[in-house]
Amino acid sequence: MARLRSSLGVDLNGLRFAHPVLAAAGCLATRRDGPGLVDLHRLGGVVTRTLTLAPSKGAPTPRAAETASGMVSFVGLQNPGLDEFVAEDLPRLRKAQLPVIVSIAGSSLEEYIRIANALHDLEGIDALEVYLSGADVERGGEPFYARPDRIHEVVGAVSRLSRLPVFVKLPPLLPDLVETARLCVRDGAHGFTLIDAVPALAVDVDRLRPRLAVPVGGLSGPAIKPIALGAVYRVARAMPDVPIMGVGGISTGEDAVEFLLAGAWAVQVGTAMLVNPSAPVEIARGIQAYLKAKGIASPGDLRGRLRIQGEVPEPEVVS
Amino acid sequence: MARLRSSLGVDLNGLRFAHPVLAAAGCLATRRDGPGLVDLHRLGGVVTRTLTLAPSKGAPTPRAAETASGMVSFVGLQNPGLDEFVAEDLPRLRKAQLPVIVSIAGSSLEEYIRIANALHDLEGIDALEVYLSGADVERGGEPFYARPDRIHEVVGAVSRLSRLPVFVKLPPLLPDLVETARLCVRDGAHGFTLIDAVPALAVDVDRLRPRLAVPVGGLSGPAIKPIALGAVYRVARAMPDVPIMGVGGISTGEDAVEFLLAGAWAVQVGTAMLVNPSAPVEIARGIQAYLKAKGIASPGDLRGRLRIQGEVPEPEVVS
Amino acid sequence: MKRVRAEVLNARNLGVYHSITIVAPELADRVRPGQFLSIGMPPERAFLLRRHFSIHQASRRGGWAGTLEFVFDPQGRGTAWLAEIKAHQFLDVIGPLGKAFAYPTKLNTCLLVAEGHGAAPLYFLAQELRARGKRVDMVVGAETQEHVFKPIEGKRLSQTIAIVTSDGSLGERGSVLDVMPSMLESTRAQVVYAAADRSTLRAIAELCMERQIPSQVTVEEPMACGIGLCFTCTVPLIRKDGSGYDNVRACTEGPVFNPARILWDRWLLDEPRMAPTPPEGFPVVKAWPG
Amino acid sequence: MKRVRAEVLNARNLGVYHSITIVAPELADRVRPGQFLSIGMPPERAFLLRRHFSIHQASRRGGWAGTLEFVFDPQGRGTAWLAEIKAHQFLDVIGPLGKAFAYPTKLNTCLLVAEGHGAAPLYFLAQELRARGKRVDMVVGAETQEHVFKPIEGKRLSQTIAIVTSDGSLGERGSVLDVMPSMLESTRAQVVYAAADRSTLRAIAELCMERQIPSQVTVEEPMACGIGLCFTCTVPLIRKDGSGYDNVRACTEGPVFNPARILWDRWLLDEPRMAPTPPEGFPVVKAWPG
Ligand SMILES: Cc1cc2nc3c(=O)[nH]c(=O)nc-3n(C[C@H](O)[C@H](O)[C@H](O)COP(=O)(O)OP(=O)(O)OC[C@H]3O[C@@H](n4cnc5c(N)ncnc54)[C@H](O)[C@@H]3O)c2cc1C
Ligand SMILES: Cc1cc2nc3c(=O)[nH]c(=O)nc-3n(C[C@H](O)[C@H](O)[C@H](O)COP(=O)(O)OP(=O)(O)OC[C@H]3O[C@@H](n4cnc5c(N)ncnc54)[C@H](O)[C@@H]3O)c2cc1C
Ligand SMILES: Cc1cc2nc3c(=O)[nH]c(=O)nc-3n(C[C@H](O)[C@H](O)[C@H](O)COP(=O)(O)O)c2cc1C
Ligand SMILES: Cc1cc2nc3c(=O)[nH]c(=O)nc-3n(C[C@H](O)[C@H](O)[C@H](O)COP(=O)(O)O)c2cc1C
Ligand code: FES
Ligand code: FES
Repeated sequence: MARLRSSLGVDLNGLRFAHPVLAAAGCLATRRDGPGLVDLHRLGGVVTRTLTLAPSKGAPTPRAAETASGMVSFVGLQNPGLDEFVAEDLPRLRKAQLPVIVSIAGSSLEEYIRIANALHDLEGIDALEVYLSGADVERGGEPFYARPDRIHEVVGAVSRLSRLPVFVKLPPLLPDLVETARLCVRDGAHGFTLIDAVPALAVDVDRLRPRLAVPVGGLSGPAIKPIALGAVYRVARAMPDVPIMGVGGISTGEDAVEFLLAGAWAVQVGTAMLVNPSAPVEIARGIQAYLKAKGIASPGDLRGRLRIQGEVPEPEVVS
Repeated sequence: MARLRSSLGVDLNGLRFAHPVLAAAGCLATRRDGPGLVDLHRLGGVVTRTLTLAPSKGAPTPRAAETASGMVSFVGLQNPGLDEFVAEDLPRLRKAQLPVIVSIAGSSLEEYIRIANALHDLEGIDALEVYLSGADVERGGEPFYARPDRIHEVVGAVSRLSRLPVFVKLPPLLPDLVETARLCVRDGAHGFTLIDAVPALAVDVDRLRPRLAVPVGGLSGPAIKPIALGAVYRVARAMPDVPIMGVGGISTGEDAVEFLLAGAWAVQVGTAMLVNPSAPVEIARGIQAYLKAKGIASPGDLRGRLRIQGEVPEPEVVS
Repeated sequence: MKRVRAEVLNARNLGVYHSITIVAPELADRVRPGQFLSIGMPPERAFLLRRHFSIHQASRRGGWAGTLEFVFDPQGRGTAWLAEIKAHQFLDVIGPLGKAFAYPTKLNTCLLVAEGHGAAPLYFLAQELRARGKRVDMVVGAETQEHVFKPIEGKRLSQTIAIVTSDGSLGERGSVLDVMPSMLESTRAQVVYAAADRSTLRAIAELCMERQIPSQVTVEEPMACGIGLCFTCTVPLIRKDGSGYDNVRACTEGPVFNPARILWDRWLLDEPRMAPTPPEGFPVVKAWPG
Repeated sequence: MKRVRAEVLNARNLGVYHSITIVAPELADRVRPGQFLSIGMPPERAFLLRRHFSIHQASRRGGWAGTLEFVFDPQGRGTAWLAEIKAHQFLDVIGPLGKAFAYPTKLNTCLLVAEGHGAAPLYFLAQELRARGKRVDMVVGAETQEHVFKPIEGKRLSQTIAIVTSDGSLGERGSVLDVMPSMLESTRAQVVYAAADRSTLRAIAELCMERQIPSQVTVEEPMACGIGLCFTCTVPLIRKDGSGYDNVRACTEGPVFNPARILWDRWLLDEPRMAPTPPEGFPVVKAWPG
């Protein structure tokens, strides 16, 4: 893949990846018995399973159910907690010598601040990704993203105190997605990860029960690709200079190219990697093949290349 | 289907359907050369293509693109306008003697008021469905649903002046979906239609262009079923006595049963009908077969039957 | 319009094309050239929309009575699946769909212009025209020799035929547009029928309008339902009285249109080359020659 | 763990079950009973997650050397597709996955308890135990005679065998739980292995704990990836020191577990019958008998 890397490098305003295909949060174990068939060295980078201060056991099972061209899952942020992550997972990731983005979550503003603080001057962390879909105990358990002012508080606090570039991971569930994104940039966000899994339910009609132990989980996989593309497109058009990592249903090089054309600077792969551990490498190869075929120099050159049809004046005479 | 009807009737707090499967808005032409293979007489009811005061030519083509287990489409509310609808389509629908729900949209509060006014005392209309995904010219073209206060204004005005039951069609793109729904009920809404197609983009990587003439369209089909189920479930749990029509990816009787279990009082079918014109009838049959197998008397009895697993106390000793 | 579960009688390759013949007596009697079929995709697939194909043959008599044939070149997932279909399997078919080509009553010499698989519906039309005692000449174009659909049958069906390929591997090198003027002269065509790419159709339309030759074209606007429900397949059509235009459904009011009535600037918006220029007024369109 | 494109050597029906034998020399040498395979689904389908199956046979010698066999009863879409697979087609296979059954070193008499397709991995285990000079007895249960997996082979592999069916169509009427006590007595089993429904596994676990018989069970928690990436397949496992429990991945730390360490009340939450009752403290679990 050496040759591949040379032509596929991307630069997200200072954050560089050898190629634009990363592992999405929560879809690549970083435990000792970790990535299995996924070849860490050939990833553009890794976003960790979302990390919380204290270890979390996560949700009861079943945690996943298959749906049309996708899956609904709720793992409940099971993670080893800050200390064990720093002691065990991080060193292992550093050995792999690839960019590491740590996804962080808190159940209160203070927890976000404490975890960001604890991480911001550690070796081997290249960026933070702020997860906002978790329950906000200070607001009766509604997700942090439910209120712009709350997003503002969290993103502002984390960005101010961390020297690391901060990516905000937003769900598509915001009518004023673009406005919220603008807000985050004013608060110091370096960029965005679009999108998080989409809240969804699957029902077992035989047993008259939700398929998951925690009824409403997150929909991921090819089914949501057009939704993710829509979110990336809208934010990228509004803020072309702000790095966006596109994520949602990407399983082929063509899928990734769709995101890069829509305005993403890099992409993340989740569900596809669960089904095909070599998906990230195949996707990077696919991007390279596409660039070659189109005679385009680098992934970054795809950004803004999407030809939008102008508004169409109605012919005057039309009654 | 006579026998079928007898056991499948539903009552949405006064609005009755012979069976709970309706045609979704925009997916069943009511023109002269209309419903083609769809047997109007065997539908539980019809939601019309969304109606505007003036005739609308809709968007340029292409208007539809296939995606994984779904399609992205943007028709742009092409419709004959109020006058022609009343003169031509409505009489045709009345002949079919089935419940008619007219979907209405405006580009301003005033337009909503005028169209609701014009319709509210016409024969042969059983309910209104308020479409909120259209551009709000008084708010720089953002969708009406983008602001709770705007939803409040529109739904309040329409509900106050119309004697017809008013269903509000909401997109899933609301972080505070449940709160918004509560607001609508306070404003006089009779019930909800969940969900509208999900904003989405499809990209043609060969031609470096969006697949649709208007880039961001609406995702529909099986892909969005879990998202729609999630929305229905959340609103139904919060307001069990408010009628909900579930819509999104329903193509089989089992799909419909998932919605009824999640809290829907009836369902609407769109994309599946485009692919299989007899889908609504097959779905109604499927519901009947399920009820029979489970020994459940009527579709309404499925509501609230979903067994939710209680919150799980952590064993004390856990460190 | 009927929906049937039709058995595949025959499925074979024709060069780059695939041909599928189905047993559908309920449909075969009524179909006319220019109409199309809608084929359902199999369950459990990630692609769910029906696919649409013009009717190439309808056999009403003889051993093949009650059968219909359509022809396609594999493009994407749906046609890739169809290309694997074998005889005796069954297809979910809706048809006949759409408006057919109109036959001229008085006029006699017809020029049929086809690109690629467009020849499939036009060969069917040629037969019907000849059965009505019309003279048929043809222009058949394609990228390469392999893409020329049934050249022998083309020759059999036409008084004179001009075959052109982009690479010159069969007939003259060039496009159907290059040979059309000379063919119009040599055949003294009074009516033109065309099935080709949109941009080619537009050029043909303009050529015919210049020369005041009535013409009909069949279009392939993507269709989500094919049966008039969804309005995704519209074509901007100028009103007869020139008072404006309407977006009409290609699946129901088409796919055959009088090209003089198509508002090309608007319809071809999605063609990169075409800039959206609002036309200065609409021509009042003559009715189809009675 | 390796991923291979494996040719199907043989695909056949066994009563209600399907058996597929693949050529996978890279995997065959290392597999042990209790481990499983992950099979990729075909492209363009609406169902995309891999499916998982315990290994029933691994042939290391003879004409079938380098082959692996797995067995399944068609349930839904994925196994329906697999049931159509024919010899010489290729499958996307990952394996061997998960932890295998541990063999007792000192103890000698083993009772294997299987329900339905659970017999597939246990027959494999029986062979390996006998190869190590252990005595093997079996309890094999199923709904009906057709659901009893390879009864002849079961008899061949065991000193004594009790077959039970829910409808009594073969062997005694009842469940494996009805005959287990008498089999434990008659065989003086020192070790128990089980592959069955969760609720049956729980009952077996309790029986063995009462009688202080070390046991191992294999579980079928749904798995999104099967290779340790996603943490969707966890089972609540009590820590060895009794200090609490952890949700461990069945695909990586399992699917074989010491049932004494499974926190059943929590794991079986999704079983309608079971109420979630917090257990009062955890037993300190004896290590597997060395
Ligand atoms: C009225 C009509 C008649 C047609 N007759 C023929 C024919 O006789 N022979 C033939 O080869 N083709 C014909 N086509 C085009 C044919 O429908 C498409 O080639 C086919 O749908 C492509 O499907 P796919 O799965 O291979 O491609 P995909 O790329 O998988 O299709 C994705 C989606 O786009 C639509 N689509 C893709 N290409 C086209 C296209 N060119 N036109 C319309 N929709 C498209 C498909 O229907 C599907 O909904 C006709 C189309 C129409 C509308
Ligand atoms: C470690 C392990 C070993 C297994 N060994 C065998 C075996 O040897 N023989 C056999 O017949 N079955 C076995 N199973 C169960 C088998 O994986 C499921 O029956 C199969 O996945 C069902 O897929 P489907 O497409 O038929 O059903 P669908 O209902 O279409 O499956 C939908 C989703 O649910 C999952 N799922 C459904 N049922 C089960 C289940 N019982 N267990 C786990 N996941 C499930 C599927 O994997 C898929 O992701 C095993 C499962 C695991 C985890
Ligand atoms: C099993 C699973 C676990 C996930 N865990 C996390 C997580 O811990 N944090 C997070 O931000 N996103 C998490 N996600 C969401 C993914 O990062 C990604 O945003 C989403 O799955 C869409 O991408 P995909 O379609 O490629 O999977 C998870 C997704 C899956 C399927
Ligand atoms: C072609 C098409 C046109 C539609 N037009 C409308 C419309 O005019 N008004 C409306 O409220 N919803 C419209 N919808 C959305 C549907 O009513 C429905 O909410 C959505 O498609 C999800 O349901 P489905 O998955 O069954 O199609 C349209 C959907 C499609 C596919
Ligand atoms: S394709 Fe649906 S109306 Fe023409
Ligand atoms: S199934 Fe993904 S970790 Fe076990």
